[in-house]
Amino acid sequence: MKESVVIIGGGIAGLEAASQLLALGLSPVIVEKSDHLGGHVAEWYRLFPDLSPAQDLVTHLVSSTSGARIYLETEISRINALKDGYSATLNNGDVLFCKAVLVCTGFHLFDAAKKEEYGYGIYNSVITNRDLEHWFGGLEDARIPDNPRAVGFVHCVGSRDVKAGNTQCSKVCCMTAIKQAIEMKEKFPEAEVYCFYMDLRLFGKKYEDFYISAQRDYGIHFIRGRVSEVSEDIDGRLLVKAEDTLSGKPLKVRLDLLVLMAGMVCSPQTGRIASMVRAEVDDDGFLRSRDNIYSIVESGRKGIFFAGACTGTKTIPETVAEARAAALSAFRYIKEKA
Amino acid sequence: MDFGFSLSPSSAIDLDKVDLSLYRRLEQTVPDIRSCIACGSCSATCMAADYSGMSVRKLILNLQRGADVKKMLSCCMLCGKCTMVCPRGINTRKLILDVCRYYSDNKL
Amino acid sequence: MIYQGKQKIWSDYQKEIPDNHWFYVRSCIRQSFFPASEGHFVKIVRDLLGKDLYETPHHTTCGGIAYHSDTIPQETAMTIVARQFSLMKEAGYKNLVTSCITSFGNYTEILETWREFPELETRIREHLWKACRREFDKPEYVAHASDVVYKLRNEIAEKAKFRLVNHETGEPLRIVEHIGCHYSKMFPHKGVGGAEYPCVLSGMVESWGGKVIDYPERRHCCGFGFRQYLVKANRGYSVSNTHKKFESMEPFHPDLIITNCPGCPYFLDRWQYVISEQTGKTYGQNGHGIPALTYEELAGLVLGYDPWDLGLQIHQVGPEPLLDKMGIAYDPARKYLGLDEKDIMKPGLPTVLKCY
Amino acid sequence: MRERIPSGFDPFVLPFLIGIGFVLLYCLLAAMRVLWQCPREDRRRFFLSLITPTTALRNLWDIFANCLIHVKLWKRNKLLGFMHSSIAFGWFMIILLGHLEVFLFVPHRLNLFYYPIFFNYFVAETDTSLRGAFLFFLMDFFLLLILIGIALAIIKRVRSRLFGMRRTTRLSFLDTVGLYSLWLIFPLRLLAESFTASISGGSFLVKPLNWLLEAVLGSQFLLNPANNLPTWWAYSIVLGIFMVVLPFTRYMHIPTEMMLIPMRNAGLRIRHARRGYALLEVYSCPGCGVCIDACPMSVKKANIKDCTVYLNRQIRRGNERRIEEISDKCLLCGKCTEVCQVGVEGPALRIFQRARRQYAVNPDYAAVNVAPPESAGKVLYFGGCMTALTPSIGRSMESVLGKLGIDYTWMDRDGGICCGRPMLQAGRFPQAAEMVRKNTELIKASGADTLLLSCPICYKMFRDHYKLPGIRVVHHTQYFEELRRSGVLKLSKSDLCYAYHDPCELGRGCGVYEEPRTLLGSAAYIVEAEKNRGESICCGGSLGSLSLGFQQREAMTRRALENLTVAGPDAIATACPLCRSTFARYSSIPVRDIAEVVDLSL
Repeated sequence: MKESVVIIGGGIAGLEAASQLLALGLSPVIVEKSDHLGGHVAEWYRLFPDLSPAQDLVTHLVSSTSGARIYLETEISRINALKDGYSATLNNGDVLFCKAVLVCTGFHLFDAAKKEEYGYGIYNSVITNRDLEHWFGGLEDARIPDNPRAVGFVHCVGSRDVKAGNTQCSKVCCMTAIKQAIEMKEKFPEAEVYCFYMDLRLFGKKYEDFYISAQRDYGIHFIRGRVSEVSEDIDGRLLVKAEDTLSGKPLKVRLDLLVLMAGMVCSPQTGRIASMVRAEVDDDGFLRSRDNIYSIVESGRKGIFFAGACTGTKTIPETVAEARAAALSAFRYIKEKA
Repeated sequence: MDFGFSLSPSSAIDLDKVDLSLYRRLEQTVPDIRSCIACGSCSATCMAADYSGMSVRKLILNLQRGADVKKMLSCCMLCGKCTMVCPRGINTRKLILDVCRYYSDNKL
Repeated sequence: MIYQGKQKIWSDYQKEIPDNHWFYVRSCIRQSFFPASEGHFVKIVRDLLGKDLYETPHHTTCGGIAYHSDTIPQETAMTIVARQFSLMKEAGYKNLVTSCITSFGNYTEILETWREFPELETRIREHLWKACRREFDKPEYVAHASDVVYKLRNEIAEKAKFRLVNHETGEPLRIVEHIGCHYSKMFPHKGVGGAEYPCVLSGMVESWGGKVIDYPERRHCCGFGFRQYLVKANRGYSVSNTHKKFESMEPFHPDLIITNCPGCPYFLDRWQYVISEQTGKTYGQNGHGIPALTYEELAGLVLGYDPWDLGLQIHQVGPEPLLDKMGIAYDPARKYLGLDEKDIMKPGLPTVLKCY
Repeated sequence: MRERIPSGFDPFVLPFLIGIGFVLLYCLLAAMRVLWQCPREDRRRFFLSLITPTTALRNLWDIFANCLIHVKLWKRNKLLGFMHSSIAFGWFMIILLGHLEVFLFVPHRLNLFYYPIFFNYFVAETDTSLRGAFLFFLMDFFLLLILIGIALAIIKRVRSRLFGMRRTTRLSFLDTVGLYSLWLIFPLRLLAESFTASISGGSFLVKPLNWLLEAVLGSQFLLNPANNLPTWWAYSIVLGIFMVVLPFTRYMHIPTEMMLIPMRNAGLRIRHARRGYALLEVYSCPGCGVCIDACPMSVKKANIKDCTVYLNRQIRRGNERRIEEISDKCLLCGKCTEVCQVGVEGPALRIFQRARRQYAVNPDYAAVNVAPPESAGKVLYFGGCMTALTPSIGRSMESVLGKLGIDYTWMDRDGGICCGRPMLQAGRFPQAAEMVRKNTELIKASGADTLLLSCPICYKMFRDHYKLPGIRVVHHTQYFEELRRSGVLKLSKSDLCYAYHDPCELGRGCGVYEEPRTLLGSAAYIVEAEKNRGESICCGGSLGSLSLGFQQREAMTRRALENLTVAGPDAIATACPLCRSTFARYSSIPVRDIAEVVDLSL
């Protein structure tokens, strides 16, 4: 019988790891708490910087894991360490025996309503990046006006913000904002699109080109200054205030739609799983890897591996690469033990 | 009545009210100005900066905010150093000449 | 505007306000700015609603105004506050109610500071003992008087003779609520409804039949800003801030401004005159201003007290258009008569702002 | 010898007469207009030069050498030279010989304009007389010469590469009409003369053709005026058409150049982009398109329509939008002028065009207040703006001057005033003059006797536009070469092999080609670029262009680098900070200023 690995979380990290483990001749079991695979990516419409459909990636990953056992809408109730592995008890009563556990619990999207001054859930035309992706994907959204004259994007909502309890940079929001700004400009060429940023962190391949294109080809306005507060004027338009830090002056503008780039925060499940497998949690709430340079995918405990955003904010390519690395690490661990 | 104090004008920029006609015109003739990243290389190298506050970075920003740019242009010598150092390859000399050219009389 | 969204936030910022047995400390400046407000607060709470409200003539300033004007160090303010607490201990009360927002902020700030730095509290205890041989207990609850009125708003509404409604049209009055900066901007959880969407005043307004206006500069300071006003050279900034608020609320045509701070109603009221003199512009209907009242004055009007007994004649902006809208009868001849029915003299009229 | 037509007239001459009348009148008026547009002093100078024997002789020679023989073109391209001179000189000779024939045989007809042109129709001459046979031979000889030239022209039109031209101009409609009529004139003359050769005689070309025609059509057919007259009509009509369209085609360059040459010899210069002397240059452009291949902007077939030949065409058409575009784009490298057969000054035309523009904001430099440099040094070194961005040049200059113990002051080490050349090139003359004034004050106040420049842009400006009496203005290549020759500067020759790039402003701009080479040659080995000296290719970084963007310039720089490195040098040497930094951006081998090379070998 093949050795089994329990993968907690069926997002792209879990799926990619499962696909690799299958190829390596092991038997992965994915336990996913929601009713679908693909995690956050499955809710996204298009991905930067190629604007490729997110669904293609998810479909590919799901099809490449068809040989794995998959539990949907299932949570882990308990994990016990055995002599040569672990047993995981599921909330449906099943017990899984495995040689290694791969934690792929991912992240949680910051609750934008916590930044009260932006008025998410209070003003009619304030939405989040996820809401906008849903709308791009075809979901109706009454908050998005038919013909907006001006659209704004607020970077770093809940990221790099000690008041929101998150000091980390979410890595993907700058690019997501630029991507969504471009997509909005394509849908509404007449609209003025503003991006309010603190820093632009565009580190990956093709990212800077994407930014240049947003500036030059789409005429998107980048304003260096964090939005301080949002209010509604008498016409129901949003009055947004920020400092134009480059000119050192306060700045205001009326918008028809404001998109909050909610950042990545650690998922509440991660802490629960961490306590089950006795893995350490970092002070940012994400899981602590053995080290942050060479052994990101390894925990301090034998047979417990991490992949993806459970250890910190990640892009999709990073997540996929880590999933492969984690699969290989788990494989070597199992083979060396045998 | 003189109270010994008075309302101070707002320094805030209201993007809905700024006059962007000059900027829009320049977007046509020097499209690269959109890609300024405000790095400040131009200002740092400028020969006229000491005398008139010349800064192409501020010039572009002020144009985008509909603010006055005439004063800073007063000492530009068109030497081209700003063009040479711009990391985004903006043709700053053309920008300066076009601003000088298009600056509408009602703004003088 | 999604009202449910606000309600959700309000539910996150519910503050525990005791419903009886308060030790009341007055404000330094309110008694001259709005001489009848504090008196009516005592009248309503103690006499009308029969609550236990204690006050002592021995209490002093809390030191907040001097502290915020950079004239005394915080330790001095702390010692002054410690003395008030000792007075409260003497009187046997545990719930502190302040009339002034800056006091409220000062008490809260000091208590929070002591919580973070207990050694400072110890030192202040020594200071107080050395200064006047007194000892104190920290209050169990610190509330602002507007919190108490908020708590009692529905009892007041039950006894109301008038509602915040245009009695001719039946339309609710459009009301700007302005919260003092020191109420919840420093410690959002110490204020009812938090800092972004406080509901301490909007709760009263809604309970008494009015409609709150949410205008863009709602959060902005009234313009007092201590040093901005106290130093004459800076007064231009002060009035500019107020001007910004009025420009922002103007399109909503407010009937009334309600405030909970000593400075705010004063500046929102008096600067309307200065703005009208300097720009020729008024913000009320037909050349009038927008009346800016304290929450006690508004509660008094709702409960049917005489406007002149409430001290509304002391305001720069005349309250008459508001009284007319609410259908409150008043005797213009009594406007400038004192409590002893003697003439307190009518002030000169502004050149632009219309007043009776 | 006899006159065939006693009246000496036939209606077929009318088209020719109308044509020549029109073109002569047109040219006369145009010449008067140009003269009127010239400033009074220029006009005076011109008239004086015409009566000065040396200039008059020079004018004659220049016209003969340039307009008829095309000496410059011969030097550049023998095939093209032959083609042009065979047509021009051949035609000139035919006209001259025609007049000679009239003078010799029918002198009383000299007052008739058309007689020399249609001599063989009106006069029957036997080719047996020595005089006749000789003249007929010459006539046929030159006609043959022209026909060969025309044949070459046709081949060139189809296959310009055979003539070493990669690109040629696209013709406008009237140019095409002019071209085809020009091509037709001489074959038609041959045909007409062949039809009437049995009556009027002919030589080795016309006679055999006449026999051929007789053999095919019969002698009676040829003798019948109804048959031979139309050929003369055709000849005359084509001539007429050519002359009528001439003022509106590029062939206007033929009469214009004849006026341009004496005016240039009189020392006249462009003073306005569209008036006076400038017009002569514009209309002297034959539209040959040599400037297209020469233009550094035309690499990868880009910007072809922005070369000087098109500027001239657009100025003639009055297309303001295009004139502005073309004027702003040019790098002002001066290569089009270098290769131009008639010497059209493309850069000057453009600068004066730029100067016509109105600006709403005009900088003034009242606020610029730079302290005059310490006067201690006898040599005042002015690095210029571009040297500030290539500190290695400034450092090498200091090092060399220091090692040689030369007493000097670096005038703008901590910033200074621009020399004014970029402003001048933008056509903003008053602003440039203001900078010139400020710098002049500073330099005079310094008490220096030598102004040393390491930037050719500054050098050109200080040399040509500053009045600094008693102060020698010198570029560092010249200065160091002088020191080397006098034995002060002793260089050891390294093994490195450099390709030397002639900066536009130093080479074509100031004619400094040899000093840098001898200087560099004593410090290292030199290989020449494919195109060098006067034909050196601009690095693409020039401040001359107002509108060329950074991305557009890359291909130009890469092309210039290719040209420089054909011989496989180890490094590139230049003498201009702007060329240096522009090349360094894309070069795979080191790029150094000569100052650096000298410093390394010292």
